[in-house]
Parts: sequence; structure tokens; C-alpha cells
Amino acid sequence: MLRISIDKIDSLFAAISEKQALYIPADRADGAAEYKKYEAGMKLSEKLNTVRSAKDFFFPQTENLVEFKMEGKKIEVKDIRQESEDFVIFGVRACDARSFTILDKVYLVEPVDSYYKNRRDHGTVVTMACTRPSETCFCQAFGIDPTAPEGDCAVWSDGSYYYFKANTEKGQAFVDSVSSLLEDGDTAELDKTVAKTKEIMGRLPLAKLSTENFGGDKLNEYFNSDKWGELSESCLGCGTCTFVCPTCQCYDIKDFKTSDGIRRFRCWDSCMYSDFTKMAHGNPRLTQLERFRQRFMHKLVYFPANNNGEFGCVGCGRCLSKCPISMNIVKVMKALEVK
Amino acid sequence: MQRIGVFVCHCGTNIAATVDVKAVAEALGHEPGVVVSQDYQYMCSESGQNLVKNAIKEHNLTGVVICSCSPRMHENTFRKAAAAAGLNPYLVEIANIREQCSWIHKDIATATEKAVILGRAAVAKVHLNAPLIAGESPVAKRALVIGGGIAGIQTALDIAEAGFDVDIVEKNPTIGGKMAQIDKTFPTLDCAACILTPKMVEASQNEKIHIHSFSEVTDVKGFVGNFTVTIKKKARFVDETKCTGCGLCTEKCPMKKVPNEFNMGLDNRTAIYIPFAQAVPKVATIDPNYCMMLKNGKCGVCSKVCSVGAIDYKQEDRFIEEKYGAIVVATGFNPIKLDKYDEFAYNQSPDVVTSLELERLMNAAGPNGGTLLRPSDKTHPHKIVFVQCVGSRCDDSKGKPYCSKICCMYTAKHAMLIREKYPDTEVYVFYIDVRTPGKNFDEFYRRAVEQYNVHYIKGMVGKVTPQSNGKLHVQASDLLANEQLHIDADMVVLAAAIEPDKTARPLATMLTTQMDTNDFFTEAHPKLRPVESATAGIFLSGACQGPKDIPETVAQASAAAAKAIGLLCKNSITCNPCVAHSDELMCNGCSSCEKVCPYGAITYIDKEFRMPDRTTKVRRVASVNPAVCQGCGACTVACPSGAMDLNGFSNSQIMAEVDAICK
Amino acid sequence: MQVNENKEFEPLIVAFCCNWCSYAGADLSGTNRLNYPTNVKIIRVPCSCRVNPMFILRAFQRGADGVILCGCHPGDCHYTSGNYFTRRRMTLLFSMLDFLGIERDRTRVEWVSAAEGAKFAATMNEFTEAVKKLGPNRRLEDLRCRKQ
Amino acid sequence: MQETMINRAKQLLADGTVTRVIGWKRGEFAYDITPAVFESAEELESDFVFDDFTSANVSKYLVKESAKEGKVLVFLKPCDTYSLNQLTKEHRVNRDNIYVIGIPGGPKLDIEKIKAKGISGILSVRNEDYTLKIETIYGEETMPFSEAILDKCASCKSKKHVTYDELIGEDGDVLDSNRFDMVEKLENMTAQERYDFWREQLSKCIRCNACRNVCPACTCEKCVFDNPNSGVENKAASDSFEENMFHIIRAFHVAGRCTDCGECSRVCPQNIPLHLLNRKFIKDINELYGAYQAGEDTTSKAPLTNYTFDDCEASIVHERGVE
Repeated sequence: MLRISIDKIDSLFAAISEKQALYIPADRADGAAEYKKYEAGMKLSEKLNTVRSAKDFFFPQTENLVEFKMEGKKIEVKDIRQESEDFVIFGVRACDARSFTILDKVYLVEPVDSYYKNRRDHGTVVTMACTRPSETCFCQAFGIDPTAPEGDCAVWSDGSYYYFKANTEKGQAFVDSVSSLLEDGDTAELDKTVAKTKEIMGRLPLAKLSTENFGGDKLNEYFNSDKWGELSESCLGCGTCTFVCPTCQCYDIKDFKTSDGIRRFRCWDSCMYSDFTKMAHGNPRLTQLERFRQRFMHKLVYFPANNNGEFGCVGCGRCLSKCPISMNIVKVMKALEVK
Repeated sequence: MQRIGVFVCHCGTNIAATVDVKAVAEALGHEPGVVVSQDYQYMCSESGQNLVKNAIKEHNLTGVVICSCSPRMHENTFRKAAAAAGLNPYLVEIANIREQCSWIHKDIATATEKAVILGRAAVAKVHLNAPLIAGESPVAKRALVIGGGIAGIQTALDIAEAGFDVDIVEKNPTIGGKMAQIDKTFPTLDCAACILTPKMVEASQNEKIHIHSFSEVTDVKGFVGNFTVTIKKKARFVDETKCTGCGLCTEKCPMKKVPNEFNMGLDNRTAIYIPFAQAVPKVATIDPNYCMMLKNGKCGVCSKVCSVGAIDYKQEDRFIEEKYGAIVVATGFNPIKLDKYDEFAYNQSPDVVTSLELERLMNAAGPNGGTLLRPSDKTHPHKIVFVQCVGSRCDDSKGKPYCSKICCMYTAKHAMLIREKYPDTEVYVFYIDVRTPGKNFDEFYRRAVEQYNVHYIKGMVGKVTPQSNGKLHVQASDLLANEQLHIDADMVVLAAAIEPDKTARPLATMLTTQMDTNDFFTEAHPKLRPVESATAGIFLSGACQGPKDIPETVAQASAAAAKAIGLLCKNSITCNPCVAHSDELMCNGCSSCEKVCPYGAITYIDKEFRMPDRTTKVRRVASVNPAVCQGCGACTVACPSGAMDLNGFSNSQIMAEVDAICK
Repeated sequence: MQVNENKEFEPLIVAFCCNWCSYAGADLSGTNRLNYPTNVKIIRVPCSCRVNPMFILRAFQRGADGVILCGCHPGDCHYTSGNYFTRRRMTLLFSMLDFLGIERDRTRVEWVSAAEGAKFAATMNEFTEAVKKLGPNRRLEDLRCRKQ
Repeated sequence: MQETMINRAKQLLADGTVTRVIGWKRGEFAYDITPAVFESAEELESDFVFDDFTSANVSKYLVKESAKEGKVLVFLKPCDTYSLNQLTKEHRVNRDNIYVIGIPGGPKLDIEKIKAKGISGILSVRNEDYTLKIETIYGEETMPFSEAILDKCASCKSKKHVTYDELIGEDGDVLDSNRFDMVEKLENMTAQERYDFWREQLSKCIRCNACRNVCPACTCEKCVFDNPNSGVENKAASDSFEENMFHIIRAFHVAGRCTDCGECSRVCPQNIPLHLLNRKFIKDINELYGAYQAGEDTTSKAPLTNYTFDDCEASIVHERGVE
């Protein structure tokens, strides 16, 4: 398998970033990791994951759509879309990698979201297998193998080497572009690491979490469950879970009056917000209970109902660690579950 | 869709000389919503106004922007013109391109550019203007005067004279106030009682005037034209309607050792008493702190001797409620307590007295029947030292920072009277400055010095020490001669600073009027509105607003009356429609707005709301009384949720102006 | 912000003036033909206490380089106490802007009475100069509003 | 302590004094505790928890809960009682409908600080004589208790309960805290340094509104940031200005009302030290207008709805400190 010694990774990053923009998870001053544009000297984070998910690369928090100019009754519309430049995201975990598949199901079906597609076409996802999963991890519940991540190209580490395997044509092109830096090597050490990780996966506190009692056909079982009141009673109605979530894909479209016109942009929205999907007649979901229910029903019931049983969650665990009141999808699943 | 008309005024050459008015009209014509944009020589002239009126009718305008002089000049002119053409007057905005543009700039290009921007801001604002209708609120035809001293009496007489009912609330058993205690008045030296008591009688006999003596205001609700006031009539244990004021009870009362407050505690009265012979109403009052009958049920002499059966030991405080259109505050003043002034030995020697005590000592109705005697040994004093500014013009916390204003003159009066009556008595006056601005005041003071040989010494008394021989050793400095003086005086008279009555502060809270740090009521404007408080419908009379002598007090009392009459003459008041209003759906009921409102215009009501989940919830929300609100907007910023907004200057209007200017 | 042909930086100054004192003071400086730069654009408010911090931030967002707030002298407020609240609010707001590293000289409160036409003009001259020295507002600008 | 609290809550439920109890509910792990309303002895028995991680300030829930029928029991730490007082003062809660049991305050632990040490796969956390024994999937780890204390507890202002109906444990005192140290440090930087500091911090903001929604001073029926008519409504931090605007306005709206409970910084998913903005206002207010602590009582006039004739002028900002 093609590999590079860990201490040479800088040269690999340098080589990539020479040709296109490279983003890697790096540690911030406060200790948390976030994706940053690679610059010489930047170190790859050893954190399990970034606070914000990798969805930002394809579905950024805000994105300009179009601009208008008005003079009297004349309205001039300006298309401000620009073709993205090629870029590489390195070090995406298996959970986030799967989230792209979920976002694709929303944005790449007809009518195709050209803004999203543009970014998706130009981005190469290089994933990184996990070796130190955390107690908040439950990707297994959604059939994700963190030791064999998806993405254009997968990377493994055994502590001494990074191993590369292309999963797609784009991934192959990526490997080819840096092949001069890679060498072939055996995977005995790596196999041990993977086996060990798999063993740890089995011992995680949430290893037994199962989705078998959820899915598109469970609307009636869960929609009117009396658990929702208790689960949502302390929900603050903030958007933390939504905004750190790699699969949440809702947005709002707003107009901003600039100095010489109007800029229409879209930005992330959260179904936890009281003005979410507010229409002329008012708001369809009037209470926090309804809004809270929406988010979890969407991930566990509505999304699979429309997508051949695929759930709208990848088990990354971000909401478990970031929710201000520690309410999350795992607690919801455990409370609701009707066997 | 808005249809806005823009009218650019040349103001002759005042504007047109530095601003290309045609270019301004042309540029503003392209602004969104503008359907007509014209310029004219003199927009405020009749033909100019007609131009606006015709355009309103012809184009069915929904808003008008006049680019002209300051709105302080002609805003009303154009509002009236708009109203005449059928457009709500509050849909007119003025862009000030004269005072704030053409007159201060010289370069035509930049001045024109700025004029366009100012016009654009006005257009942006007028887009958001809402038609406003001035409300009206009825006026109760009755006035309340709080305080029955000379200020209150004069105000009440004037208001009654104009034909309105007026109530006087006086906390003491009689009206008359401080002036009733004064012997002679400066600068004429006529007898205070001789000029005051006829007014007291006049007040009591005027059928429009209703005197609530021995009463206090306990609650004030409402607003200008429509106050509801609760008055506590304190129990005096004597039926006012029956008592004839014959005074037999006061003669027979066995409890004769009650300090007489009217004589500043210099002699005693009985437990049942009439403060002084000319009291109004002349009705006895029982002092429950001393009456044996009230204290332990043993006595009852007054009840036995009263031939009309006026004594009622079971009387209780009564509360009455009345509606008023206007309220005049006339709570007056008191001399400060001198406890903190040990250096003057006020608490050590009875021969150290305040000026007001001296008034009583010299008064024919006073404790000594008008003969000036030392309180200690009732001997005739031969040397008297007056100390000025005791507690006035003080920069420490002991006294007051202000000048009490009346002391210089009354001391000159005292000195003169003493020298006149007792030529063998030497009088020294220690002063910082002698302040005598007033008609015939300085002449009066000079008479004291030149004609009566009063020793005026610039300097402060350092210490007064009572001697074993009964003399008071006065140690002082003469600043002009630069020497220390030692005087063995028989009496020392302290010109104590005056301060507002203690009842004023809680009253101000009830009335939501402002006070300064010294607890004097603050007038609406120090120069132009000296007798109105900032709270509409509340007027200020006399020393409650600041130290005053009698002529000034009377002048202000009549002025306050005139203002009150002006209000009472109206059947209703037109309210300024540019007032605050609260969006109840957003209001948190947190009281922030209420706390910054200088007028007490905001109250809270519990209101029922339908909640999103179809339940109902009762919530506390702010409610602005448009008749009281003056439209300052303090509340709009205090409100965290933005529920409070101001008509005519709304958040969105001001932000639209900001946007237009910064475009 | 405007840049004129000589490329000299011309700051945009928004001045909030209370109706009773400062706006009248500004009128007086006009009546007396006392010059101050065209950079200053006045917005009339009933009282300085009507000025919400949001208005000031809005001005900076939309491209103002300096914001000045003028009101009656303390003690002279037409509404008796409005400017006292203004004083506290603006002191705290300006201190916060300073804390965030926004240049101090971009904001100011000045008490100008209706009689102080000369002071109004002098203040505006001085303030405009001070802001000019700072250059364009970059630390508190909204890039979306920057003029192309 | 937890036992005593549960027992007392059960008593008060049983004797009808209260109908509900607000406290904290056990989570999946050692630390993920959720504020909750308990309605029965059974619920209390099985789920009620009070330990080193029960740091959430539950006073804000009283806005909703005290408006309901029946009295509600709430357990408040000293810092939380300040929040309740402030809510009472602003008429946001019905104090008559609340039964407050004052309980001892922190220091509470910050799981983020433990995780920042690289400790992951956490199964349990025990405090043994101020050393944390942390059991993980990867074996046992230890770290000093003091290094895992929540920032808000490390700069605690008071151990005194300013309102309560009864106390469990001893009441403490107002502390001479070091809470303004960091504000002062920033004040002593140059404007450029301060600007850089705040840009770095605020650029992390994802406008999730957690700070606002957790804040016990932010109980507006409709927040200006959610109101399209307010002129400042926005959803996305799409420009540095919006982040600035949001945080400045929010801090200004709670100025003189913020009880410095520190929840804003605790819940921020991006670890932005938002409390420094509030503390800056508190420090300024103390220095310029006299010591004032929101929530200390329910009657005093808040600094921004009050004034004195000789308040300092706004120019004081220009005159002091480092440029």
C-alpha cells in the first residue's frame, strides 16, 4: 500500500498546497480543532474531530446567491456565482465523509443545487481513519466503519506511516498527483492498529446503540409519543446542535441591503429557531416541543422515509458534547425507542 | 406604493446661491417612490405653499419632503399646508438645506451633493412616516394647592379669582406657613401678620377655596388635566364643623407643658391648642402625644367645657379622593437643624438662637410679648452677634452648597429693629458677603450700617463659648482688618440655611416630578418655564423650587396660578402625537422604560395573551399614556426588546435616515 | 467614506442632534455662517436619549467613519433628564467599542446648547479632522456595504 | 448532598408545598447533565443528580415554570440566586410561586478542560481529594481538580445566596474575586492588540444563539435579533460586522442587568470568552457609577436607568488607559 512516513507529512502538504487550496484540521489556541487553510508549518491536529463539521466546505454558513440593483422601476439582476477553484480537504473523519453522501441526497437530486454542486465538483475529500474513538462516538449505529472511511481517498495511520487508498477517480487523481512522495510498503503494523481500533469500537459506551427501531415507517409510533414533552422541556431553542451537525442542511434565504443594491444570500437556519419556516400566515411549529420533535423526527424518520432508509445522522457525537443542556439524539433515541 | 413629492426651496438666493437647487430636485426625483420633484423661489410663500397643496391633490401624494430652511422655522407652516390639502400633517418631512447646508458651505458642488444626501434621508424617512392624529384629553376644572403658606394662599386666591374651585392641603392645623411666624418684613418693615392674616381670612371666606388643614396628600394618580389625588385628613379629635374656636378648652386643658412649635419651642402650649390667635381655620386640635385622655383615658376636661360638643376622642384619619386638572406645589422651606454646628454652642446655650427664633422673641405675640429678652435669664441683651451663612454656601456635607438668599436681608432687618428699639444694644454682623439684589434692598442694608450703626464685619465666627457669667464668648476673625476679635456677647443669632420641607421628596415621587440634589423641585426650564415642573400639569410656587423672599414667592405664586388657570380654562388638551407606544406582544414588562420616564407616563397593566399553543397567559405589559408622554424617547433605548418605539422618530425611520446618509 | 479626485480621504460623519439644543445650535452656526465641512450630516432626534446604540453601529456598518452625538448640556435637557441617561449609555458603549479595539476618536458626545453655534461649528471641524487622521473605518465596517 | 436534596424535595412534594422540582437530570455519561423538571418522588429517586458537573444555572426556567399553576421548588447555587433576583426585579418571574432551596455553589468541573488534556473515551470522573480519577476506554487518567474547574467558578464572585426560602448547608460570603483580571489585562493592551484578540475570538462565532438563549437576562418575548423590524435582525455571521454587532448589542442590552453567571461562555460551542464583554460593562459601571451587582437585591435602581448630576462624561473613555 502507498504510504508516507509521518515525519514527512509536511512535504506532502506543501506539495498539495502548491497546486490547490488545502484544508487540514489544526489546533486553535483554545485547544479545539478547526479546518484551516494550510500554510507552511501548520500541524495536523491530533484531535478526534473538529468543532465545526466538514460540511462547511460544500454548504457554507452563508453564501451569496444573487445581487439586485434598483433605479426607479428598473431592476438589474446580477448573477454573482463564480466557478470554485479546486481544493482538497484532508483528514475528514468517516462520519463527516458519510455526511456528504447525505447532503448529496438533498442537494444533488433534481433540481440540483448548482452552488453546492459547484463546490462538490471542485473539492477532493481525503479522509482519515479513526484510531482513538471517543465515548460520544456512535457512527457504528449508522453502519459507518471509522476504520474504513469513505471519501475520494482514504488515509490510515499506524503511528509511523500514513497509508493512502483512492476510492474514486478524483481520489486516484489526488494520489497520482502526490505519488512521487509516496512509497509502497507493507501494512502489517496498520492491520494491527485497525484491529485494535475495532476492538475499542466494541467497547464504546454507545456501541450497542441501534437504529433498528427507527426508520421511515415509524411516523405513527413516535410522532405523538408522550416523551417529547419531557425531552424538550429544557431545550433552549438555540442552534448549536444544528450548526455543529454535519448533516443538517436547512437554510434561510434573506436579502441584505448593501450600499448600492440588494444582496440575496442564504444562510444556515435551524429548525430549533422560533422563526424557522415562518410563512405569511405565521409559524407551522409554534412550540419548542414541536420544533424539537421536528429535528429528531427528521433525522430518524422523515429522512429515511424519503431516502431508502438512510438516516439523517452519522453519529459524529458533536451534539452530544456541544449542546448547552446536554440533550441529544442518543438520549432521544433511548427515550423514544419502542421495540 | 408610496407617492412622494419633493419640493426644493431656493429661499431667494439663500439656498440657491450655494446649492444647485435644480440639480437637487432632479436627483431626488430619481429616489424610490418620488413622483414629483420641483423647485421654487420661496416655498413658504403663499404661492409656494399652493404649489405643495396642488401637488398633493394632483398626484395624490402620500408623503411630502420640503428641502428648505430648518424645520424649527417652517415645519408647522408646511404641516398646516399639507393638512389643508387633505394630507396628514405628520407625513411631511423637512430637509434642512439652508442652516445646515447652504449657509455653512461655500463650494457649490459639495454643498449640492450634501443637499441631495439630506433630501434623500428625508425621503427615506417619509417612506416610513405614519399618519398621526393628535389625541385630546379632558380637563377637570379644579386645582389642588399643596401647602398653605403665603405661596399656596396666593396661588389659591388667584385661581379662585379666575372662577375655578381650588383645594388647599396644609399639613399643619392652620394655614399661614412661615410668614405667620415672622414679625416684620423687609425692606418695608411692615408687620407680617398685618398683611398675611387678611389673605388667610380671604382664603377661608372665598367659596371657591376649600381648605384641608391638618391634611396630607398620600397618593397621586393620573396625568395633566386628570389627576386623582387622595388626601389624608388627619384626626384632630375636634369636629371642625362644630368648633367655634372660642378657646375655652385651651384655657382649661390641664396639660400645659407642651413645647409650642409656633413659638419655636420657646414657650409652652396646652395639649389641645389653636396655634395662634389668627389661625385659619380657627379650630382646636388635640395633640395625641400629650393629651391625657387619648393617652390613658383619664381627663376629658375639654370635652366637658366644650359647649358645642366638638370634642371627639374617637376621631380617626379620613381619606378623601378628588379629581384635579392642575396641581400646584407650594411646600415651602424650613431652617436646617443646627445639631452639627457645635462651634456655635446652639445646643449648649439657650441664648444662641436661630433667626426664626429671634423673630418669635421679638414678636408681640411671641413668648415675651414683644420685648427682646435673653431666653436664659430674661434680661435685656446689650450685645448681640449675628452669624451669617450658617450652613449656607457650604462645601462640606454639614450644610448646603447654595445661598439661602433671604438671610442677608432679614439680618439687616433684625439688626435695624433692635437698634431702633434698644439703642443701647450693640449689634455685630459677621458675614462672608452681603447680598442685596432686589428693589430697595441695598438701600435698606446701607441704612442698617450708616443710620443704625450696625457693626458689619467681614469674617466668620470661629467659636462661641458660653461663659460662667452668662456671657457668650465669641471668637471671630475680621478678614478686612486681618485681626482676631473676641466679643463677650449676650446673645448670638444664627442665620441658619433654609432647606425644602421634608415632605417634598416623597411628594415629588408621587407627582413624578424632578428634584435637584438639594430636594428643591426642578422647574421645566430655568429661564423660560420657571413655574412649571417638567411634568405637565404640575406647577411650582414659592420656596419649594428654591430659596425665595416674600415678594418673589408671591410673584411666583401668581405666576403658577396663571399657568394653572391657563390649563383649567381649556376643556381639553391637545396631545403631541409624537409620543412613545409599546408593542404589547414584544413587551417584557420589565419596568426599564418606566424607570427612565421623567413624566411617569408609563404604567403597567396585566393583559391576557393567546399563546402559540392556544392557551392564554396573563402578562404584565407597559402602557404609555399619550397625554402625559412628551416624546423624549428615553424609554425606547431602555427597552431591550425594542417593544417601545416613538411616533415620528421610530427606530426604523432613524435607521432609514442613517442608511440614506451613509449610502 | 468618499475619496475625492485628489484621493484625499473624506470621512463620512453622522451627527445625531437633539431637537431642542444641538439642532438649534447647528441652525445658529448656519445663521452665523460659521463653516464646517460638508462631511457632517445631521440627523434630528427629539432628545439625545433617543439615540439607540444600534443607530450608531448601523451608521458604522453603512460606511460612516465617525459618529458624534450632540445634546443639551447636562441640567438643561428639555426633558429634564434625557441627556443624563445618554451620558451613561454612551460612556459605556464607547468604552465597549474601545475594549473591542475600535478607535476611540471615531465616537464622541458633545453638549451643545442652542446658543452655541460657534461651538457646534468648532466641534464639527475638530471632529472631522480627528476622524480624517484615523483614516477610513475598517475595524467596524461591513464589507458588504463597502462601496465598490 | 444529593441525598439530602432528594429527600427534602420529596418531603416538599409530599406535603403539597410544591408540585414540581427543578433540578438536574443524569445523562448518558458522567458529565452530560440536563436541567429538568421532576414531578414525582420516583423521578427524583432515579434521575436527580447533584455533583461536580451540575453547573447549569436553572433560574431561567423559572420564567416559564413560575407562570404555571402550583408552586415550583428550585435548587439554586449562590450565583443562580442572583439571576433569580434579577428576574424578580424585572417582573419576569412570579417569586411567590417559587420555593428556593439554596445549595452550596461550585467549583464545578468543565468537561472541555478535561478533554483538552487529550483525555478521551471518558467513562467516569471521580474526585478523590482534589485529584480527578478519570476512567476511560483507554485506561485510567488523573489530573488535578483545580485544572478542570469551570472558568466561571474559578472567578466566583459570591458564595452568598441573595434569595432563598431555605438553605441546605451553610451560606457563604461575597468574595473578593479576581474576576476582572482578564478584562484589565485586555484594557492594558493596545487598541490593535485588543482588536486582534476580539477578531480572533469573535470570528469563531457560528451565531448559534446558545449564549443568548441560555442567558437569564435574555428573556425577551421577542429578541431584536429575531425581529425583522428591529433593523439588526440577522441569522448568519456572514461578515465580521455582524458578529461584532450581535455581541456588542447583546452585551449592551444586558449591561447593568447581567449577574455575571458565566453561562454564556460555558455554553459557547466555540469557547469564545463572551463573559469578558459583560464583565467589561460591570467593571466600568463599578468604576464610573459606584459598585453595583445586578441581582444583589430586587429594588435598587439599575445603573442604566439611573444617573447622577455629576456622572463622568463619555470623553473619559478617550482620556484613560492605553490607546
